[in-house]
Amino acid sequence: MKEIIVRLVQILSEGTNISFVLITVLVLASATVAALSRSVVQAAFALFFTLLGMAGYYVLLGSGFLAITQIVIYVGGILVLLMFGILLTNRPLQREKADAGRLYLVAGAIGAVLFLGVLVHVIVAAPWAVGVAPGAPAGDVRPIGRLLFDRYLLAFEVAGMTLLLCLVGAAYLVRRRDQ
Amino acid sequence: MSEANVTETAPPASRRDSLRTEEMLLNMGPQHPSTHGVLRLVVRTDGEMVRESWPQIGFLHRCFEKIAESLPYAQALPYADRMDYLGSVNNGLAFCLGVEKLGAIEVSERAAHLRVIAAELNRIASHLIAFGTYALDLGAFTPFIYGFREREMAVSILEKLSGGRLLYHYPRIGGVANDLTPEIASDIRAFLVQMRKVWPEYNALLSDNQIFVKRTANVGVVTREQAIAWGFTGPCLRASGVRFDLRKDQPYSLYERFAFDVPIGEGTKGTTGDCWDRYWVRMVEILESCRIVEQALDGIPEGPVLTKVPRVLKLPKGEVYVPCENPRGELGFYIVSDGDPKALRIKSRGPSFCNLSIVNEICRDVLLADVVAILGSIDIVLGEVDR
Amino acid sequence: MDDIILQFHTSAVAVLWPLLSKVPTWITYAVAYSVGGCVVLGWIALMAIVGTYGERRIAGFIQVRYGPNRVGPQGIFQPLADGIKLLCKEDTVPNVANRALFFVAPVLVLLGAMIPFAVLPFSERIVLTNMELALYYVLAFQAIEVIGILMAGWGPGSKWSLYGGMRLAAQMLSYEIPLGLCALVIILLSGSLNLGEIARWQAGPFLGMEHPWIFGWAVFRSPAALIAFFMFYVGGLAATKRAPFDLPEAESELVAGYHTEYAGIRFAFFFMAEYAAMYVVCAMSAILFLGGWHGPIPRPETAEGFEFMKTWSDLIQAGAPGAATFVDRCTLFVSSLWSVVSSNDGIRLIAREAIGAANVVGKSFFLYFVMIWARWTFPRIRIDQVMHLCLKVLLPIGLGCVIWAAVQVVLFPH
Amino acid sequence: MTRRPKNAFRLYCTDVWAGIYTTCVGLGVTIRYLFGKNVTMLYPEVRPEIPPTHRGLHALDESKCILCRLCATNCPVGCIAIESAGKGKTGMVTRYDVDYSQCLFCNLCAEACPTKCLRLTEAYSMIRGRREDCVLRLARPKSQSEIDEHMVKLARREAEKKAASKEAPETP
Repeated sequence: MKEIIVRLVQILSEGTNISFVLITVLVLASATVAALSRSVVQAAFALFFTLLGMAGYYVLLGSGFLAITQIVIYVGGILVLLMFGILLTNRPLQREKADAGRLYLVAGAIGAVLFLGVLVHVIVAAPWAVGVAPGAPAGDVRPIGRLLFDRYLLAFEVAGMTLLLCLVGAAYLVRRRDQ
Repeated sequence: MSEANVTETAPPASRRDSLRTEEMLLNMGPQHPSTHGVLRLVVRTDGEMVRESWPQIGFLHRCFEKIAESLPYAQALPYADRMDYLGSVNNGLAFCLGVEKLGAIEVSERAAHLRVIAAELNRIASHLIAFGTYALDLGAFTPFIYGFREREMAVSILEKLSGGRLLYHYPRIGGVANDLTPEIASDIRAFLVQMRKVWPEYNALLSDNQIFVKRTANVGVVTREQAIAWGFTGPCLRASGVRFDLRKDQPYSLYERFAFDVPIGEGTKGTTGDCWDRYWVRMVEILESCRIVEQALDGIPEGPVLTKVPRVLKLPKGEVYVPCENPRGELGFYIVSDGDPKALRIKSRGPSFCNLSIVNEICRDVLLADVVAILGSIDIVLGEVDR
Repeated sequence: MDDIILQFHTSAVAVLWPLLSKVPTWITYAVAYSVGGCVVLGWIALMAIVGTYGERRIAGFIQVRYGPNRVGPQGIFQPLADGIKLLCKEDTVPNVANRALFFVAPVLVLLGAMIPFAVLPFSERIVLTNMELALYYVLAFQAIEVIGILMAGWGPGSKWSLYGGMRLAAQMLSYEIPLGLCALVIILLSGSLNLGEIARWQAGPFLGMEHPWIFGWAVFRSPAALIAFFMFYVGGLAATKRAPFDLPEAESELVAGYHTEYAGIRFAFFFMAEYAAMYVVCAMSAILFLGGWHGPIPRPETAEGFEFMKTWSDLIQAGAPGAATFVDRCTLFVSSLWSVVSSNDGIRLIAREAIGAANVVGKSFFLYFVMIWARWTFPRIRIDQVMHLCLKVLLPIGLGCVIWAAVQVVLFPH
Repeated sequence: MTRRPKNAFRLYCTDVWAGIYTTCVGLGVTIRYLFGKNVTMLYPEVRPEIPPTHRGLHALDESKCILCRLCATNCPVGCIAIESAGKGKTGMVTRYDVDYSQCLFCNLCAEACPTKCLRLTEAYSMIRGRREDCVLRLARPKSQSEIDEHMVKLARREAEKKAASKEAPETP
């Protein structure tokens, strides 16, 4: 028992580990709020801290670029879009109650089980010994750019094409049908 | 006409159904910064779009008509001043003209000239406030101060002339309160020079500014037919392309002697009858008023300024309505007398009240910011709307 | 790595080694970063003070009146008085407020405004963290402020706040695109995301001059950068919700927008955040486009400006010998001053850094002044026009600038 | 929705250009004022010049007042309250209150005054801390003894007059 505590203190006295613990607490707490909160808006705002924490993980892993990109895409883009949807479509100033019909419950349970399966698979299959990638200077975007335009060019282009199509589709959906 | 409008302005059904967002009821006012006083505007909004807006009035109701019926005419006059507190001389003038017509009271030529001078100076001052507050509504603070700088000159002149700075009580039954001195005359000339000098500056700063034009052109368009149907008068009516000015069409107080143009909206920056036109008509009217003041000052004859009227003025039995061109439009007092020193009935037809009625008609399916722009361009004074 | 935190850390460790040998390194780092954070907070507070005073005074003079001139000489203590007032004010919370969001929002907004200062250089070496990705980082972390303001919009339960929050989020997100494009022009031209590197690039040789003084600034190196500079500035105005883009807090439409329900110190947080964000935009414009710490005041060693002055005096020599000798004398004076300064390593370093900081802050304050000037000149733009300007004017022109810059880099590689 | 005009691109360009141009023009106007002279005055130190016609607070010349009360009857709001010892020219004003919470500053009272003893002055500062202070007492406050004295004097004069008029018809 004593040895465990000593080991724990040892681990905790390292800056990176402290940061990891703090971030994990933040992520878990906010994710819990996001999942359990009755107010959709509050859940969405809690998600912000979860995403921020994820960016923190990337920093700990030595990839500043990924961390910033996480902020740009998930916080600046997706979360704000989400918020727009929630704030504009819900009746303001009222907290919503989750509409838990039986059918939803069943569907939700099935989805949860499936997702859990995927998660377990990932946890089991993932090589956990990830450290800071050796040699690569933190924050150098050149190799990432090279990879994107070289090895993963096709995937990159396909993703870009898909997003463009989504944009066009969105524009088509919201256009005014006046004439 | 109204039916055609509804189909024109309402969003197509498909869009309303497919992308429905929650509608919200907003209370703009009575303490909202852009309602020019204590107007309450209930606005039904869909996101930034305003679907409907109902003006709720009466927060400044002071029973003007009832008070005026319970006082002798001369004592009711200061209350008339207080209706449209920005065009106080014009209000008093309208009331005096009504009483004088019913009582067949003569006014000397000098007094009539002085009335024109004061009324036009007051019109300039009022339009300068309209200019300044409109800029303020649209988020520009500085033109407001510049407008007030010139207005201060006009107000100082009126103060020297009448003694008041806002509520002048200058026209009296039978003439005006005080005579013009050479010093005041030179002040007025200096003011006209200054006004003409800074007028282009106003335009450089605001009228021609692309942001301002974008905010006002093609916004809140009132067509000629709409303007007439809703009883628009004054600059708002003229902005819709109707060349109607009581000073020209039913001249009173010697207005027929002065040469001036009646500016109308021509859709210079957008559509005829949009906010920019309403604003611009006022701006041009400032110059026209300067012309009138100059002519009146040049042609002013000598003579008394106040005809002697009996201390207890009893008007003959009868009724009268004299319309007058207030800075905001047609202001008239309908006076019914039964021979008593007090009127039997006084009813005022105020321009702000009538102009305001169109708000729900044009503030439909516009952006929230446009409501502010439209309301400012109509240039209402709540003191007169509520009386 | 020449960032201050590291320097602070190593020097502190060197001096206090006997004491610190038992202390884990992360504690010294934490202390160093806390000190840095306090400095940033102080600087933001100073910005808010200078900003409000300057704003009100300049507004006063533009509007032919005196601004605040009672508290202290020329009213310079007015912002302090205001600050004390804000601190003492009652902290009101609306009944219908979502309390958690209501309380977190101002903190988050201020945090969002503070974040860029971590990488914002004041001079070559006066920078908290010399990050490789500084530019990307600054642009990315605006998102935190957006979330904070959305919270502020929802939290108090006021409809005006909600409108302000939504407007702001829409506006800030849209303007991140042109801002990013303008930054991309500089990234392409300089080939770096590091702010220090970008500033250094602007001091590099240009048009045959070894030390091109102000002519090495990005705005002179490419027409694309010149256009991008103005667009970056306009986009920055919009992203910091300054007039004429102040519609999230449009007082004539939305009462006060997202901070309608906030009073006292919470309002002061929003206030400080706004002025801090303004400074960030100005400083970023100065660093990215106006040469950073290079010029207009020449720094010792680099001989910036002397070359230009020499050429100038040669040119004048032909026409007016008297003027030329004056220019010569000035050059001589300045260079002799520099030679005195450069005789000592410490003084040289301090002088370099001080002049660099003066250059950055001076240029930023000039741009700050232009922001104030513009605010007291223009009417406010409407929300759809804000989007129009962003998506239909700035975006295409920005894309054009990026293409131009790319072509320029390919044709004239540095 | 309006149809896209044919010269849309040209319109767009002129639009952008007009935006840039008018922006610069506007900035030019304000920068000129930045270095110009201020028109406002530093109020408590510098006072504005008030024209003699200004209708501010009332001033009453008690000695000229004939207690006709025309001012009070001509007041639209009835904000003037007068009390006197005696009547007419010989009367003494014991109280002359103007309630400025009601006063319209219409000048009708002063205009009605036959002896011009009431006038609206240039005094414009009307800040009062309490509602009661809004009532200004224009008449010099008089003690009861003074009023009594005046009444006695009046009575004596009246008696003398009466005596004189009684004597008068008898003398011829």
